[in-house]
Amino acid sequence: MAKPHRNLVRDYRQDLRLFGTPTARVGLVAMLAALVMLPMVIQDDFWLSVLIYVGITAVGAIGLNLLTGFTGQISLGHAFFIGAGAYVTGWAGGELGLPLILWLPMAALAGGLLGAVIGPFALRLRGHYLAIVTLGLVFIGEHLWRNFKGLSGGNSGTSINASVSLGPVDFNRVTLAGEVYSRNQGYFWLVWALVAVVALLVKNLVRTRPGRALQAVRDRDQAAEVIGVRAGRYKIGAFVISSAIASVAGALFGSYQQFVSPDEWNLLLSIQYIAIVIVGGLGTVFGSILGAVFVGALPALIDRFGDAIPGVQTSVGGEGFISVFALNQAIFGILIVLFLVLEPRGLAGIWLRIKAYFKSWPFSY
Amino acid sequence: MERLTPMLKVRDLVLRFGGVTALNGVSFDVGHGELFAIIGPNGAGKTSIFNCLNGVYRPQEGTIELAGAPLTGKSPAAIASLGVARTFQNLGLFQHLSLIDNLMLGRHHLMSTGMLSGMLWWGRAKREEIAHRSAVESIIELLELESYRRMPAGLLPYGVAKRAELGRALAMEPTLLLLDEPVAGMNLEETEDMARYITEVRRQLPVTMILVEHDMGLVMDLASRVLVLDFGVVIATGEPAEVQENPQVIEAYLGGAA
Amino acid sequence: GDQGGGGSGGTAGAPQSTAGFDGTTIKLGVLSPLSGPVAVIGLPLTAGNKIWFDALNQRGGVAGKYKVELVQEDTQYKPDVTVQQYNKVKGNVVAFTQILGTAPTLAVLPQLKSDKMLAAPASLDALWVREANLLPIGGPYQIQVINALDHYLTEGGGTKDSKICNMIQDDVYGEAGLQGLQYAAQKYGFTIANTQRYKSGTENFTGQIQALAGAGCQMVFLTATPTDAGKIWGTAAQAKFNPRWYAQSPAYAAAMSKSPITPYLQATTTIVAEGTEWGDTKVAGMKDLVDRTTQFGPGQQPDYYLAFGYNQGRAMTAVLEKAIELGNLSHEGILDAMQKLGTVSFDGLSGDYVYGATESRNPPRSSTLFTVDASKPFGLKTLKYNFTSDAAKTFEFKKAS
Amino acid sequence: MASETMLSVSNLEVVYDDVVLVLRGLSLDVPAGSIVAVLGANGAGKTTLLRAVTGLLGPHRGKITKGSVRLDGTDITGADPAKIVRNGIAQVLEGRRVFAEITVDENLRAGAHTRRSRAEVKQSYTRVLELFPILAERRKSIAGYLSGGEQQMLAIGRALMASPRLLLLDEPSLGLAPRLVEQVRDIIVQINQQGTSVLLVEQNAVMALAIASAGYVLENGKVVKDGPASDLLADEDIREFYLGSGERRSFADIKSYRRRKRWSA
Amino acid sequence: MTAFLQNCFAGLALGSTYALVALGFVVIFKSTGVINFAQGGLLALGAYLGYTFSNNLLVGFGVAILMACLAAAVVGAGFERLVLRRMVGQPPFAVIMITIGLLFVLEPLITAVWGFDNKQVRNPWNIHTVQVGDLVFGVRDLWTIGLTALVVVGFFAFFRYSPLGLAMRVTAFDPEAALAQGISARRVYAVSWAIAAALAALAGIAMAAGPGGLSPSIGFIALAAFPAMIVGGMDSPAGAVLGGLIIGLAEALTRGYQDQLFSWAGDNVSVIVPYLLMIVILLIRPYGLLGTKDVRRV
Ligand SMILES: Nc1ncnc2c1ncn2[C@@H]1O[C@H](COP(=O)(O)OP(=O)(O)OP(=O)(O)O)[C@@H](O)[C@H]1O
Ligand SMILES: Nc1ncnc2c1ncn2[C@@H]1O[C@H](COP(=O)(O)OP(=O)(O)OP(=O)(O)O)[C@@H](O)[C@H]1O
Ligand SMILES: CC(C)C[C@H](N)C(=O)O
Ligand SMILES: [Mg+2]
Ligand SMILES: [Mg+2]
Repeated sequence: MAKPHRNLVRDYRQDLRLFGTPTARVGLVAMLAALVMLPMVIQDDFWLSVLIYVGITAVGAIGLNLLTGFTGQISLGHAFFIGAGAYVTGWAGGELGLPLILWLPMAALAGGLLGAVIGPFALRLRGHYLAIVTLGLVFIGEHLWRNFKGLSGGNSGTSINASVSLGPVDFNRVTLAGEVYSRNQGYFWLVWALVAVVALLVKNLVRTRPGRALQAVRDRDQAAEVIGVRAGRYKIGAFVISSAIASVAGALFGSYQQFVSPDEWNLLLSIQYIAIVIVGGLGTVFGSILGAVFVGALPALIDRFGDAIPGVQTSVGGEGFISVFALNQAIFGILIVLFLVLEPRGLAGIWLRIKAYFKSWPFSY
Repeated sequence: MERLTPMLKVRDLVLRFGGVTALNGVSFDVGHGELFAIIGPNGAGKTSIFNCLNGVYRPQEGTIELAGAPLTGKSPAAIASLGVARTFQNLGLFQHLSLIDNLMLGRHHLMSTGMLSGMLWWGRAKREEIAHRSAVESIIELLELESYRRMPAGLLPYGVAKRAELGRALAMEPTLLLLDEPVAGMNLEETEDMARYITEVRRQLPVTMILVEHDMGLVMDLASRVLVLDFGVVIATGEPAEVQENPQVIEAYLGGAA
Repeated sequence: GDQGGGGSGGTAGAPQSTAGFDGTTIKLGVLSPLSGPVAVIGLPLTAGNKIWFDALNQRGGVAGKYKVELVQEDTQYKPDVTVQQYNKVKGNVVAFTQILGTAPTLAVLPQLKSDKMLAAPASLDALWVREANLLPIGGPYQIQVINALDHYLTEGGGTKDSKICNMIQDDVYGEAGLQGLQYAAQKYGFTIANTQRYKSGTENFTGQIQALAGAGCQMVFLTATPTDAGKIWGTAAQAKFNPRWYAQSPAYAAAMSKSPITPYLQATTTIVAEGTEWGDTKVAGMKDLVDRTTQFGPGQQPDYYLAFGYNQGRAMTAVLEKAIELGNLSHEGILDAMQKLGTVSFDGLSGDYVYGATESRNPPRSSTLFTVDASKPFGLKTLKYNFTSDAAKTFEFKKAS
Repeated sequence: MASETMLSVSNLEVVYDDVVLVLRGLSLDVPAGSIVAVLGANGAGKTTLLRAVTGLLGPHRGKITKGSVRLDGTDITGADPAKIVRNGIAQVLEGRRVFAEITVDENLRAGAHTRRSRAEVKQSYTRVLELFPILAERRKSIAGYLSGGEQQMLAIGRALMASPRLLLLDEPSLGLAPRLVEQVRDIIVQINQQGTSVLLVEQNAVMALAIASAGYVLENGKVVKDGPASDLLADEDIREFYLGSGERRSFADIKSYRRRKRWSA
Repeated sequence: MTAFLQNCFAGLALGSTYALVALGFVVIFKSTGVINFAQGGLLALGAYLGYTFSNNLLVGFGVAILMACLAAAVVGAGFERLVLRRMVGQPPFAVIMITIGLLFVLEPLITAVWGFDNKQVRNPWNIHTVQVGDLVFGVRDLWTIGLTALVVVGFFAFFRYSPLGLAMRVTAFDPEAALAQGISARRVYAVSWAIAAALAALAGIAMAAGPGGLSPSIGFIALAAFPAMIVGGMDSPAGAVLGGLIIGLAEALTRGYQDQLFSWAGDNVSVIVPYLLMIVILLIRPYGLLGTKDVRRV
C-alpha cells in the first residue's frame, strides 16, 4: 500500500527539492563537512591516494551508471573513454600547458565527441550484443593508443604534467590560512569536489525531462517512442554524456598519476566499472559513489591489514600460502557474490532497506 | 452529432507480417469529438490498427490522415507530438519510474528541457518542471491517483496501473486518444470508475477517442459508432445497437452472451 | 677507485634517525608484482633482494652495524597500484631497493622527484641512466641487443646481408629491444628484414612464425618474457622454422632446459645476459650468490631475476654506505650520496657501473652469451664471457623527457 | 457432498521484500473435483495466493511467513515449483507470460516438460489444438507476435499440456472476446468434468460464479466472504459490487462518486 | 600457397579453441540469459586440473582429460548449488556480476595452488607434427580440431533429442514462467554450468598441451572468444562454432599477411581483427549470423 507523505509539502517547488527534508539536509551538510575535513584528519598518503583513486572512479562510475543504469545500454567500453580523457589531458594540459579550467572541459568534450561516434551503434544493437561491441572498443582503442604515438607515447606511455591550479589555488600545494597542504590533500579536495559536482549534475539530469526519457527508453523503448520520446536521440545522448564524464575521470586519473600507458585502459578496467555500478546499484547516483568506495577501498583495507589475516603471505619467502593480492581478489569476489545474493539491487538497495526500516520503525511491517 | 471533415481518415490499410495479413483493406472515418469503438475477435487486428495509427507499424498499403495531414510514414515520436496518445493493451508503463514520472513523461513532447539545461536545473528546467508538474497533478486528481504518486509503476496494482496509463495519455494533451482495452481485467466497480473517468474526460476536453474493448457493456454505452473487425477485414460499422443485432457480428464475435 | 669529495663526509658520527631509519634498522621499500602474470619475475627478483640483505644482515648489516629490513608491497605490475603502494610506504623507508617494471617506475617517477626519493628500477631500460632519482644496474637492453648482433655478425655466421629479423613484445620492453636493433642496424649497415610484434599472453603464434619464415629470416632477435617465449619457440619448432635465435635475458627460464623444446633451443638459440653461468665458482660473485642462496633462500631455483635482485641489493648497499659515510640517511642525504658514489663492482655478476653525477653515469656495456645446456644448473652454458662490442661503447644514453 | 479436500490453504501469511505484508492469515479449500472461484478487487492478493501455492514467490522476493499449503493432505508449503507441478498443479500465470521468442508449438512442448510418456503428450497436444483452433493455425508462429487473446489461449493450452489434477487460473478471461470468454468458460467446465479441479481467480464474477461450486471474496489479503456459489450469487453486496445489481445501469450515466464497499475495516 | 594453407590450418586450430569456449558461453547464455565472465577462469581451472591429473597420477592423458572435464563440471554444478540457485528470477545484471565475482575468486585460487610459473603438461601431443607435402600439421592442433568436431556433434544431438534443450531456452526467456511449467530452473542451471565448465576444461587442456605449456594467463583466450560467440549469435551453438572458425581464420590470416596487406593499420592488427570483424557483422546482422531476434510488440 502506498505510504502517506511523512513530511507535509506545501508546493511543488518544495516537493522537487533534492534535499527536501531536514534529515536529508543535515546529512548533506555532514557529508560535505566530512569531505572537507577528511584530508586534514587522515593525512596519511596511502589512504589519501586510495581515496583519490576512489573519487576518480566514482566520477567515471556515475557516468557509466547514467548509460547502463539509467538508459539500459550495457557498455564494456568505458575504459576506452577514460583513456581518451587521460591522453587529451596529457596533450592539452601537458604539452600545450593549458590550465585546469581548459583541459578538463576539453577532455569532457573529446570524450563526448567520441561517445557521439560510438553512440549510433546502440541504435542497432541491443543488450549483450551492444555490450560485446563496446568491449571490442577497448581492444581497438588499445591498438590505437599503441600506434598513435604522437598523442599517447605509444607503448612507452606518456608523462602528463598538467597544471592543477584554479585561479590562485594550486591543488598541488594548497595554502590555507598560512597552512600548506600536500599534493594528496589538494587532489583529494579537487577530486571529491568534482565527484559532488558530477553527482549533482547527473542527479539533476535524471530527475528532469531528459533523464525521465532515458529511463523510459530503458524500461520500454517502443512505448517511449509512442509517447513522443525519440529513443535513438536519447540513446546517443546518454552515450555522449557518459563518455564525457568518463573522460573527465580519465583526465583526473592522468593528471594525478602523471604517467599513463596503453596497458591501463584494458577490459579489466571496464569490468571494474561495471562491477562498481552493479554493486553500487543500477540507476542510482549515490550508489555509484558507494560502489566506488567499496570496490576501491576494500582491497586497500585488506592490503593494509593483510598481516593480521592468518595464512596470508605478505612478503616473498614469508609464511602463508596465498598472497595479499590474491586473497584480496578472492575476498572481493566472494563479497560481490554474497552481496548480490542477499541484495540484487546492490549497495543502494541495502541503503534503501535501512531507510525503509527506520521509516516504519518500530513496526516491522 | 453533425459530421464535419473527419478528424481521422483511414483508407484501405493493408498490413502483413510474413504470411499473416493482420489488416486487409481497412477504411473508416472518425469525427471530431466522437468516441469511436473498434471491436472484434482476438487477433482480428484491432491493436494493429492502433499500431499503424501511431507509427509503430508501417502498413504496406493505405493512407491515414489526421485533420487532413498524412500520418503514414511518420515516426511514432512525431505522431505523438501531433497529439495522438494511446494506452497499451499489455500495460506500457515504465516499470521502474514512479507514477508521477510516468505522467510527466506524457508531457515530454510539450516540454523542452534538454540534457544540458536539465543538468543545470536552476532556471529553465526548474520552471518547466514546476509548471508541468501542476498540470500532471490535476490529472492525478481527476483520476484519483493521489496515494500512488511515488510508487514505481511496476508495483502498482493492475487496476491502478490501467488508470495511470490513461493518465499518462491524458498528460500528453491529445487531440486523438486511443484506448486499448482500458477495462480488461477489472471488476465491475473498477470498470464503472473507468467509465466515469472516460465520460469525465470527454466532458472536460475536446478529445476524440477510439476505444478497443471486449466489455460490450462499456462499448455499447459509451460509443457513438462501432466498427467490427474480423481477420483484418471490416465486417460491420454503425451505431452500437445496429451492430449488436448484426448476425455476422454475433457469429464472429459476440456469441450467445449478447 | 671512488674517492669522492671526502671533505663533506667528515662527520664521523652516526647518522640521525629519519623516516625509515630509527638509528639501528634501515627500512627499504620493494614495489614488485608478487601476484598476477608478472609475478613470475617479481617473486624471484624480490627473493634476490632478500637473499642479499639477509646475508648482509648476518655479517652485521650496512656499514657493519645497521640491519636492513625490506618493506614489500605488491604492485601487480599496474601503474596505479604502484602509485598507491608507493604512497603507502614512502613515509617509512629511506629508499626503494626495487620498483619492478618500466611503466610502474615511470608512474612513480614524478613523485620520486618531489619526495626526493631514490629508487632502484628492476628494469634494464636505457631511460634510467640519466635520472637522478633512480639507481639502475646492469647493461641496458639496448646494449644487450647490440652486443648480440656484434656476435652474430662476427662469429655467429651472419653477414650484413643476412636476413636479420626481430620479434618483440608490443610494449615498452619490446621497444627497448627494437631500439637496440635499430642502432645496431645503423652501425653495422644491415637492414631489419622483418619485425613481428605480439601481445603478451597471446596463445597462438603461428601467424608471426609463418611471417618470419615467409620473410626468410636467418636470424631473429627476440625480446620477450618466458611464458610467451616458450610458446614462440614451441611454435617455431613445430613449424620447423630454424633460424638463429638470439634472445634477451628475460626471455629465458630454467624450465626451458627440461622441456620438449630443449633440443630445439640447444640447436638454435643464444641468450644474451650478463655475468656468468649459474654455479660457476670461478667467478667470486657467483660463488657467493650460490652459497647465500643455499643458506637464505633454500627453496629458490637458479634464476636470472634472482641474480638481478641480488645485484640491486648490492648497489643499494653501496649507496647507503656512502650516505652513512656522509652522515645523512635522510632522503636528501641518500640522493646526495648517489651523486657522490663512484664505481660499484658486482664481482662479475654484472659489469661495473660508474655512478656519480647523473650526467656522467656510465652503465656497463658488456654482455655474456649463453647457449642452452640441460646439464647446467640454470640450463645455460657460457658461450662468450663478458665482452663489449665497439658499437655498444658508442651508444649514448639520453634523459627521459 | 463429502468430497475430499484437494488443496487446503490455511492461515497463510505472505510478505514481500521482507516488509510488505500482503496475505494476512488466509484460508481456503478446494475440494477434489470442484471449481472454486476467488474474487476480489485489484491488489487484494489473489495472484499472491496462487504464487504461494505453486512456490513462485521466490522470484518476487516474497516469503510465506506463516500458515501452510497442503495438497491431498501433504504439506507443500514452500516446496520447489518443479516438484509442485509434478505433483499435479499447473498454473496459468497472470498476464499470459508465454515464451515470446519461440513458436506456439514449442511453448506447448515446454508445458509438457514434466510428462514422460510421448503418447500422452501427443494426446494432450491434440486436445489443446481442438480446444483452441486458432493455435492450430498459428502453430509455427513466434508466440510473442500473437494478439493478446491468442496469447491467453496459448497460456491456458500450455498449462493443460501438463495434464494437471489441479489447475490454477489467474484471470483467464482477461482480454478475451465475449464469445471466447464463453468458450473458455465452457473449456474450464469441460476440463473440470474430465477430472481436473480448478481454482479460478477472476474479475469476471458473473462468469466465475456461474461455473464455480464455491467462491471466496478477498479483500486486503483476507477472506471477507465465502460460501457456495449460489449463496454468493444471492448476496446483496456481491450483487451490487461484483455483478451489477438488478437492472444494469448504463456506464454512460455514472457521474457521481460511488459508495465504496469494503468488508474489512 | 603453402604459407596460405598453413595459415588456414592455424586459423582452424585456433578457431576450434574459440569454438569450444564460445560453446560454453552459449550454453550458459541459452539457459540463464547471462554472459558468463567466469568462463576464462573455468578454462584455466580445467587446464590446471588436467595438468595435475596427467603429471601426478599415473593415468593416461585421455583419462586425465576426462577426469578434468568431470572435475570442472562438478565445480560448475557446485557453483550453481551454492550460489546461482538463489538468483533464480533475479535481474540478469546481478547474475552477470556474480559470474565476474566467481572469476575474481577463481583466479587467485588457481595461482595460490599452482603458482605463476609455466607448467609443462605431460602429454603425447607436445610439439610433434605430421608432415603432408610441404604442410606441417601440429598433432595437438589436429586433435583440437577433431575433439571440437566431436563435441559439436554431441551438442546438437543433446539439443535435438533432449527435452532439457528446450527447457534451457525457455528458462532463459522467462524463469518464472518456466518454473510454472515445472521446469526446475536449478537443474537447468546446474546442467548448463556443468556442461560449460567441462567444455572450458577441454579447451583449456587442449591449449595447455600446446608448445608453450600452461600459465595462469591461459584464461585470457575467453576474451577473444567473445567475438566468436557474438558473430555466431549468442544463443546459437551452431553460431558459436561458425563464429569461432571465422574469427580464428581471420585472425590467423591477418597475422600471416600483416606485413604485405595491413602494415598501414599499425602493428599487430591481428589482435583487433576479431573485434573489427564482429562489429562489421553485427552492423549487418544485429543478432549475429544465427542468433534469435528479440521479440517485442506493443
Ligand atoms: N509484430 C507482429 N509480427 C507478426 N504478427 C503480428 C505482429 N503483430 C500482430 N501480429 C498478428 O496480427 C494479428 C492481429 O493482431 P492484433 O494484436 O492486432 O489483434 P487484436 O485484434 O488486437 O487482438 P486482441 O483482442 O487479442 O488483442 C494477429 O494474428 C497477430 O498474431
Ligand atoms: N513483488 C512485490 N513486491 C512488493 N509488493 C508486491 C509485489 N507483488 C505484489 N505486491 C503487492 O501485493 C498486493 C497484492 O498483489 P496481487 O498481485 O496478489 O493482487 P491481485 O489480487 O492479484 O490483484 P490484480 O487483480 O490486480 O491482479 C498489491 O498491493 C501489490 O502491490
Ligand atoms: C623484467 C622485465 C621483463 C620488465 C620489463 N623491463 C619492463 O619494463 O616491464
Ligand atoms: Mg489487441
Ligand atoms: Mg493478480
